[in-house]
Amino acid sequence: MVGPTASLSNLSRADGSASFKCPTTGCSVLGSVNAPIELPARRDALKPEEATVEVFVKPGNTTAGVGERYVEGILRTMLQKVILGRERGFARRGVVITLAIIGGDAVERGDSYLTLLPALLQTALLALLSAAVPMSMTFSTALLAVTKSGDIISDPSPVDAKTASSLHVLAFSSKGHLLLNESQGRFDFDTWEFVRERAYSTCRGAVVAGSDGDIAMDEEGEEGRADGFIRETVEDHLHRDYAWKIDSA
Amino acid sequence: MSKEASLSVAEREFILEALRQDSRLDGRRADQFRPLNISFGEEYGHVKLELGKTRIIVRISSEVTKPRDDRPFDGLFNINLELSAMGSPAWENGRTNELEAYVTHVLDSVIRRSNALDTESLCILKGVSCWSIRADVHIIDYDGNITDAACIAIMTGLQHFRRPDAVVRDGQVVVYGVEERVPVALNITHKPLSITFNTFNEGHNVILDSTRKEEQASEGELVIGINNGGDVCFMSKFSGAPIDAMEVVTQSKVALDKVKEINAQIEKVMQTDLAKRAKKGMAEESRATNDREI
Amino acid sequence: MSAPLILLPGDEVLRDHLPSNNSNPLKLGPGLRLLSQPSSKSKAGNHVLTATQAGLVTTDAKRNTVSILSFSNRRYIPTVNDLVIAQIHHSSIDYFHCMVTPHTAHALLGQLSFEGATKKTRPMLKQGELVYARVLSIGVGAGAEVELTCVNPATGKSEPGGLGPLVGGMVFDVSTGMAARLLRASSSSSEQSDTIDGLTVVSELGKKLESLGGFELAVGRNGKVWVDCSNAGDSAIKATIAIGRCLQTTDEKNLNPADQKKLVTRTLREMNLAS
Amino acid sequence: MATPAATAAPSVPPSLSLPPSQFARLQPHAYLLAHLCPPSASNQPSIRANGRAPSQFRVTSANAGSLTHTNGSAVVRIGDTAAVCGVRAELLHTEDIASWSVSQASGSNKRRRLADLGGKPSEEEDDEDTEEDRAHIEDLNLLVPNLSLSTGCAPGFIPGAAPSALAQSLSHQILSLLHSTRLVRADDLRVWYQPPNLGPEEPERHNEDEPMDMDAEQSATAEEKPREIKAFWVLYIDIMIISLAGNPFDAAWAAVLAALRDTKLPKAWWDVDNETIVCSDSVADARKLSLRGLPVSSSFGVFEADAAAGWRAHVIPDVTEQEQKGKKGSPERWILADPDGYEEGLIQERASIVVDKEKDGKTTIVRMEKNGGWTVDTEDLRQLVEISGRRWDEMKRILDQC
Repeated sequence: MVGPTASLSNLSRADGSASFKCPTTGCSVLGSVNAPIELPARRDALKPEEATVEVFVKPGNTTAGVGERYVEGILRTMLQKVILGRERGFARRGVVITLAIIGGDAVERGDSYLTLLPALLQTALLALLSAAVPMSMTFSTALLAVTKSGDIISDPSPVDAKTASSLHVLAFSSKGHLLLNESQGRFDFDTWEFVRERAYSTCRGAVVAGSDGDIAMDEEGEEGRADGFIRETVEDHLHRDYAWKIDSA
Repeated sequence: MSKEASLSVAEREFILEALRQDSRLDGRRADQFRPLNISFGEEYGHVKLELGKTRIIVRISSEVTKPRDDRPFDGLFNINLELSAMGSPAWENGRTNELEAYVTHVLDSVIRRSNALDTESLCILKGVSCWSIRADVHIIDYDGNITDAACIAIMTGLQHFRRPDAVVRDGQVVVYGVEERVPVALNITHKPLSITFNTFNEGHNVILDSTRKEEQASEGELVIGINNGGDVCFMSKFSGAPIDAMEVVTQSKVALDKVKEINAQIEKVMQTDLAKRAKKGMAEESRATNDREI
Repeated sequence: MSAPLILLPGDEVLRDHLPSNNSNPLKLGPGLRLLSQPSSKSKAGNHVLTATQAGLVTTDAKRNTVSILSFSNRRYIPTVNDLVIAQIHHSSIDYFHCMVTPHTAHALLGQLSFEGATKKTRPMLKQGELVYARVLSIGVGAGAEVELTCVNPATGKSEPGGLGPLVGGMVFDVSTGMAARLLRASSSSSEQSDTIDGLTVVSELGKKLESLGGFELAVGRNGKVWVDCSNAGDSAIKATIAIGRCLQTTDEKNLNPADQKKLVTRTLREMNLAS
Repeated sequence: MATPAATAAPSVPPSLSLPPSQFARLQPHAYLLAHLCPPSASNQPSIRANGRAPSQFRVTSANAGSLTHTNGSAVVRIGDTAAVCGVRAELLHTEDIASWSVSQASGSNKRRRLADLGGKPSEEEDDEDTEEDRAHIEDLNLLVPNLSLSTGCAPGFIPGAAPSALAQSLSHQILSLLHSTRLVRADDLRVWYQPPNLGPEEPERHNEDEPMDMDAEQSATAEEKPREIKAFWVLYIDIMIISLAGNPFDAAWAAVLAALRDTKLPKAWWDVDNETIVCSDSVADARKLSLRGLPVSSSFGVFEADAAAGWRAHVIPDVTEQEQKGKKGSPERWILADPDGYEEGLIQERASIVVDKEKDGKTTIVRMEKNGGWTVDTEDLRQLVEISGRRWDEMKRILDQC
């Protein structure tokens, strides 16, 4: 299977930027971060002690609607928790995150945004790293579908996602916490527990044995794991940026 | 703060003085465009354009809708431009600004209202269904001259785009998937582009394709929309210092040469890309037949 | 030195990566913070150093500092003692209000914070003019204002660094990472080596343009470089453009020293400045 | 910490204390904490500042059919949060739907337009064939919810402002839940027409227009003409939050549910002579919607004892450490069901669960969300699902009575 691809700091005007492409959904997202900057129009809405996180999702070939406002809310709630908005220079300023969906199909009105959510979250994280916005931790995400016959598939294709009986997006912090869960469809709690276990291993590579006693997951290398992917992307970029320093050392 | 930070005195004076000596900061001649780089995404009509550090993505999309009641024979075509904080920190998300309104107006006039895309060819069934074509323009990096760059990107996208084939059978419109019937190119009547001129030093210096800093130091702007045949479809001397009337005539000639040059480049990259796609498509087809044989 | 250590936010900096000089307190650069371990099982007062930004850990054993080198395109955040190039936005009775980075709150520069300035001799700076200044304080708490100065408070002089209004010349934008490198390169004594922090472009330009009368350079940590070649007479404009292009190209393409030399030669030839 | 003690035992007020109402406003976090974690000396139980137990919902009431000019309506109050929902049905002729006359040729199963439904008369009985339901309701946008936070429902909602991000986001959540639960059946919204079998006259009429081909002759004589859909009912579901005191989604969704249960669509048929749809104005002819299940939403918020835990210079413990710690000692957080406005201001981490119960009493989760923090995980969610199940029983009783 072809993994996702990403690159960092590809824009020149924004303080930080990243692009992310997911081969299974065909969706590619470009993200930019401007921080810390003044948000003059919202001065009265700013929190005095912390940075205000603003997320803007721009669909590729339609006009933004209620679905975008909703997914922006999810992203903002989640990112606010990992951004250290009280670090020097950030209080009372804005962290403006703009995400444009530049490839793949648009989400139609009332459709679930869950299939795009992981790509949006990963792009936002990479762009925040690229802008050097202080954060307490990083995270990784997984999208899973449970089929009508009860199988769990990671990274379902758009067709699989549409016919699935339930869809789940989970995000785990770099310390293993469940940061986000968005589940939709019809399922029971036991199914969700399997989904969580599977998501944890795609995000962080688990050594947990299946509860029904079947094969224990092999401890894979960081390759293929969602958190390893983020780390590699950052390392590759920094190695290139600081070649003058690393080579001379 | 929806405006770019103003230039410092040093920058403004230097740019003006350099122009007096026929020099630009990036070493270009006055009538020279920055390196133009056009590439395509996976889908038809997905254009990535770089003009120096200005970068634009255009996506063309189509869907079947009902035509307007007063134009039952016409399809729909819209250009959609929204400036977001991605292109420049000066632009606020979700708020329109003057630049957005101005550029939208120019693009609309040069491309849509000059009927570059033949909307009558988008009609499927009179008064019942037609194609609606939509061009979404994303400015992802702003370093001046987004009008010309967006124009080039949209026109490239329209020429590159392929919509699904549709036929009317027994009053039913049948839309064919891309894998069933070769998708159809849009009907382009002519290829207009806009060329923006900026003037400096009381009209002594006129340059093309200004960067953001040059735009800020400029005293006036002239936009000419013109096609390969030399038909002017748009002309705007919107604001700033006055320009000698004869200058407009001479610059129209410059614009014509530029448009021809750029259109030739568009044609070249497009043919290369389409040839590549055809080759890939053939390879896939032969693979499919091989699979069947096995 | 071991393999380069690249951290992500939340990663711990292990002790063996820190300078082992125990006599001085360890100084932390940006991108790091010291966290106390609240867990009761370990000893009280146990501290852990963690990263808050993604970057390369660098240590300076001499000055006993540790910091994170992050992405070079990031926005500048004022830090005390940094040299910056600020642009006057407007002035009030006591202060000049200056722009250090676009779209952030203005920094304050006292009307009298210049060498030898009195009520009568203070410079009358207008909107858009530039000053080379040092960050004096960044304030505390929310809504803190950054204050700049063009004079060394200890000596009353504009030294070191040649603080004060920048007249004429041209400013070029570079990344904040490049600005930091240029500053380090210019502060080290030039006799040591031509290449400092992987940069040779400035000394190369200096050699090649010496015949034209040389040039003046002021680097602001906020990603600005001021260049003045007024000694070069008729070639002043061209020389300035050449310097700007060399610096920006080196920055954008992340050139190595050999390519920097080639770039300088090529650019000067293109501009007809080759001596 | 003299003040919390004072609120706990107001009979002996120390001289320098604040009245509880002021303390609540000045130090909201400490105030709520003092209630949930009373000093062990005073034998106060742990209780929320509003007097509820952590897993207790506010008093809920529902009243259906309160608006006369709608096809269905309801008012739901959960504590001081009140939502009104009105359902208005409008007819949409198939000839006005641009995509109706379009059929995708085979192969692309992405968006199946089922234009020739009449060809499969079996689908009517087949309840499980929900794909067509989905296609009609979602692709043709037959359900149009719109939520507004009315002026003055809470301080800060001023007249004339554009729909807030919160209102837009709630609208989307309601629409998305209507779609994913498939609550409304597409067949309830279809207006069918059965062309009469004209017998031998028909071929003659055809002959006048065009020469008959074999196919048409066969189909005309073989069996009666297939039924066709002439129009759809579009349901405009307008929700107004008239008072916002926390947890708007549960109230809004309950109002939508109650209003849809109340909705009656008039009998409608195709009038061949006038080529239009005619509706009966007799109340007796109107029929109710047959909804699929009864999904009930329950929202929760997490109140953390240490308000500053997120940014304080402490190491955020790993999951494993956290688990070890959680087992001993006092809880450092409380999961509060149905948070009110005061509590919402002190909460970052939230969870929202929508469940339905089948006839055998088995709980099915329809939606489960958690966001904004890192304390809630599997064990908590399991408990929350249980609480949501109990809430379902309660809501069913309330909705059945209204």
